Amino acid sequence: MGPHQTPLHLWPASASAVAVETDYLILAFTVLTLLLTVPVFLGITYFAIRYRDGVEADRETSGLRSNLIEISWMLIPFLLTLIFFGWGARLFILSKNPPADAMVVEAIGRQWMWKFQHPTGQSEINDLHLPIGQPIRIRIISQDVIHALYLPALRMQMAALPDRYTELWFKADRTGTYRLYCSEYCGTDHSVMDGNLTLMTQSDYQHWLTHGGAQITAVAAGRAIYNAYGCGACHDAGSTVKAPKLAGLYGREVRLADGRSVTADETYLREKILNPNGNRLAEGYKQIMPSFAGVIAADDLGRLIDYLKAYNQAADGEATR
Amino acid sequence: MSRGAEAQPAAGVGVARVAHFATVEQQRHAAVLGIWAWLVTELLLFAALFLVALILRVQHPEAVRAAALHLKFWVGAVNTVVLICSSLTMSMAIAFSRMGWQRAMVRAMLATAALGSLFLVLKGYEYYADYEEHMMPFLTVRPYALAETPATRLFVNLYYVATSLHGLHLFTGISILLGMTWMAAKPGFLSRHQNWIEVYGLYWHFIDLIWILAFPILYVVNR
Amino acid sequence: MSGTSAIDSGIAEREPHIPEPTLDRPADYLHAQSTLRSWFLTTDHKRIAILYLASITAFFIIGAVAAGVVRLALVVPNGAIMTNDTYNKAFTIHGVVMVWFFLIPSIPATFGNFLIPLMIGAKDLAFPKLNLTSWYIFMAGALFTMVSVVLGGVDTGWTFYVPLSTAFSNTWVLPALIGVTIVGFSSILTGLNFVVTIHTMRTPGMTWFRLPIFVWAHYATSLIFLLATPVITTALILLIMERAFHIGVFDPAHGGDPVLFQHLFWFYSHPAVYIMVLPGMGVISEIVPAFAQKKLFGYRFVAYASIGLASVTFFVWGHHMFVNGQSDLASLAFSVLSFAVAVPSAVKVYNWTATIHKGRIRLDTPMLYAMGYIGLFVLGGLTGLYLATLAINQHIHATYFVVAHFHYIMVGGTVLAFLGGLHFWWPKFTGRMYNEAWGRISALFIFIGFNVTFFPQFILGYLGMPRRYATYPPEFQLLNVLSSAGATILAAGYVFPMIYLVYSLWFGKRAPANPWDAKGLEWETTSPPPPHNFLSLPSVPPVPYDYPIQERETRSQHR
Amino acid sequence: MIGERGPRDDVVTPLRSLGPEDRALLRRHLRAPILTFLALLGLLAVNVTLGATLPFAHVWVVELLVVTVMVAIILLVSMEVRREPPLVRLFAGLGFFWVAILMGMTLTDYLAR
Repeated sequence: MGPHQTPLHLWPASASAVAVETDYLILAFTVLTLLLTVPVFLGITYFAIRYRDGVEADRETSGLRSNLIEISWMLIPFLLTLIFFGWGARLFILSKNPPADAMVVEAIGRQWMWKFQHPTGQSEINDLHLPIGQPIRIRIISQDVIHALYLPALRMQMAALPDRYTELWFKADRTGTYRLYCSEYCGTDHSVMDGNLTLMTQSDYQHWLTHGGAQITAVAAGRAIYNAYGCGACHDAGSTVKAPKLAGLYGREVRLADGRSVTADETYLREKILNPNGNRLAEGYKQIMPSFAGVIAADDLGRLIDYLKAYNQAADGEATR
Repeated sequence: MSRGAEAQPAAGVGVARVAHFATVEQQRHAAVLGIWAWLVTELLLFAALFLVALILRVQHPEAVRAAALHLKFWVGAVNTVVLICSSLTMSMAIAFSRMGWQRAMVRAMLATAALGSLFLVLKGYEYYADYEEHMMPFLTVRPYALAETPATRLFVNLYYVATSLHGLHLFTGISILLGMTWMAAKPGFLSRHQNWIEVYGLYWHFIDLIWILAFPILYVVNR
Repeated sequence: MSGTSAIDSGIAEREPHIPEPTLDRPADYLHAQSTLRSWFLTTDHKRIAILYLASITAFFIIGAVAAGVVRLALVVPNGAIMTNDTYNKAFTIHGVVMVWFFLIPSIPATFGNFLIPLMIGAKDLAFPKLNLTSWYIFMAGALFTMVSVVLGGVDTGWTFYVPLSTAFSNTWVLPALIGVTIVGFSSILTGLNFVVTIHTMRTPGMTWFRLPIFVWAHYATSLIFLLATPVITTALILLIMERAFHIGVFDPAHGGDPVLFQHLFWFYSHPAVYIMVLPGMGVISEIVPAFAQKKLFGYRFVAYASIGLASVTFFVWGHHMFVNGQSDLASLAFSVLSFAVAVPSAVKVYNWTATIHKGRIRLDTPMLYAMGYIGLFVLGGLTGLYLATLAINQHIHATYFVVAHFHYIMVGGTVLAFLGGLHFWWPKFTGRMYNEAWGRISALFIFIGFNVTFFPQFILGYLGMPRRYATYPPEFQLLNVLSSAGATILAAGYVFPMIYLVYSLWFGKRAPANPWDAKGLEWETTSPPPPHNFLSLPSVPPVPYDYPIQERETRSQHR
Repeated sequence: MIGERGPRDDVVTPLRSLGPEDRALLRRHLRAPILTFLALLGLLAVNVTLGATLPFAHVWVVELLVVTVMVAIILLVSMEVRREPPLVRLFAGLGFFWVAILMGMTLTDYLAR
């Protein structure tokens, strides 16, 4: 989580030329804002003191042609701000026309996680690893409600709609780890639908794709699925629901309600998720868990089991986050 | 404000002033302006529904056509005729009220209410026929005839929302009209409240106008 | 609903029985009758205004408590204080109650109701019974929404975006939606009453260009009530049908388009911002000349600007949807049109400033609020232009920048104007003076507290903190704690007036008819006014804002 | 109370027993509503025929034009907008203008996606 831990920072990190230009745009706009407002603020304060009741002052008004004044303070600020419309529109149009050679990454939003798929087939949950120096197009869709993929370091966001694809594209030029968020309110766990955007050099990215990187994140991905499906609400140590705690479960002997005992292996876990109330109920528990057959996708189930295999008491899930 | 063909209202026809108005003219003016302001909001209320119909047509042209072909075109057409007739009787009621022919006015009002009720009866028949033909996709317990083209659901459901909202307006209108007819049958009504008839007439004509728009937008142009 | 709603029944032909005014002290509207029935069945616009004032104060307290819960939750980044669900319900209740049950009726239904007939020299609004009906409709809508809160709350946000609100939320969305739909009719009927009243009920001599800007602003607001509200009524009806019967029009699962709901929603909800802002501008346009003892600068331009704002605001709603999947053409069009809002807004602000120039300034409580208003409204307005700039919007849309921006408009604008107006007209409403020292102190608390609360949110937003986040990355904690600390100052600033204003009702000094030497027909009658407003027909001065100090040119025009 | 009644209040008269003055009055008052009624029925017949036969592609354009004329007749004649003062005309026009804003601005999105 390294780069974020400073207690107070006042300007967001930027990782692309467009982000830098957006910053210039807002800075220039702020200068104009100050030019338009500071005279008003100072004027109001000064007049309120200079012309306050009981103070001798020249109150004879100048009799300037008021229509001219009115029209000038109507139009001058407006025309000045229109410059910024033009500038903003130029950047906007740029952001809507990705170059033909852009690398396409798929993003799928669902309550409450992001799933990203690289063109080479690898996928990751909530976190996204991408190369710099290469235009990247993210094709975004949602499986349920409206979400929005927000990449502050690139000054970009775009809604994830349930019925059609949307896109955003960028060309990052600085490596580092940045935040990514869901920025369209999407229900209970909206605020945990976030992750890290890691920008890396082309060679690091290739290395990450082919080597360990994907493996490490498989567990993190499983953790995200564990959270997304709300498993922890019943199965975490702190839960008030009477359900078996899952930390360190993998590989242990489990006594079943009918007196048998089995080893909690991969098959057992898979069976318990898809058909929890079959004939393998654990001793001392009731049949209250809903079936996840048809609810959880096959690849997600695989990741979830991978996570449960790595989930032990000591780590308690947090280390993988 | 002078309304109607007669520059001078007939004898015994007029409006009694309510305390907080300075003049009768002011009071009449306020009533007419008030009903028009209300009708403007009604127009926008239905316009939003028509906009949704338009967007559905843009996004799912084939499904909307398939759904529109299942609407009871001829019932809709007859109902339009019924409402145009009721507009005539309402216009006649207004004319009689200006002439001071109170009994004729009451009869024209009753005819208007009857025609409005006939519209609702025909509408009810139409809904019943739709039900028989499995054209009620919002009923989860009943299979839907066009289930193989899911987007047709949207248009058919919108048709129910739009027509029932219009029907609700008509029902409210008939209730008020009957209540007013009951009062208007009493002696002296026209000398105190002649403008009620005028104001109410605007509302009635406007419900007609909404149907004149709704019939083609829902039934005709999507065929 | 009904065609005859525009007519009052003939039963009102009889004057209600009112005690004869005695020579030394005429019976005012507060004391004319005192039974509960005389309050709840009153058709006196002044009493109805007081009914509204009491109800919206109650809703303000509910909304403020919800805001307190939100700020409390955000003191820590990891959501340790409350669950995400509680947090989501708290900000939803805050939004729904504040927008629909406080901000939209706030100034129009209270001050507008009370003052428009007084300012135009009328005995009442055109349709007094309709006015009372509006209040009952308002309360019925509020009841539905409160039912949903009591049953367990709503978690969709006040925007009710589909398909979250229709197919996914498991909370009490339906009663909340029904409540909000009902309240819309109250707005429509109030707006209708105002439009008709301003057109038809002006006393002889009260021409359009002798009307106070307050009346112009309310006229413009009423047009928005009439032209925008029915569209959201339809949108909400479709939403209710969607949630109850799954009609599918907005539901992507059936081929519907969720963005269409956003169009219909913002067609109303952007103009609704001007329902909140314009009446506030009207209030400020009364306070500033009174406490500068100077004619409002550029009267006609300010009047036209009100109508201009009310019209332009209907062309800009798409700037809420730049990153929500609308077409690029629509985004470009809505963006450039949004910049046009700057024109009438600038007219107002510069004219207020010019009014203060060379006036005879008294810094009493209402004037402090007015000056605070101008500053905060300017900041809120200009940051709105940032959001209308396409490239900037792609970054700060749906972040705390937006939250800060619209709080500068709605709290810095509407609430400050509301409090300023409340202090300005309190003597007229109640016949009592409040404690001036406490008034100034709480105005200062509110101004400081507000800025400490909301300025950090501009920075948070630009840093990229999304709004509606129950938990947030730890690097944002410092600014969030600062914001929550400011909220406590702000809360104190709200509590003081509630205490000293209520205290003044019994122990305050009796107010004269015109404690501020202000101009306008409402100051020509007694404080509080008699039941039918004026004991004798008021005469209308030849120019509005007929204060001692006038611009030389305008004065010569009228000689 | 009798004095307050309209002149023909208590007369139930078949049409033919009306005097010539009354007939003239009736004709003057009812000419516009009846002509409107006939015009609306005629236009509706056109639209229903077009809708039932679908004689050519894009017939909806013609149908909408016919509807526009019908709406205009109701507004101007039945609702007497043509006789109203400018303010009422403005209100009536305002509503339709705002519908145009709603539709037009929304279509900038849908037709350009």
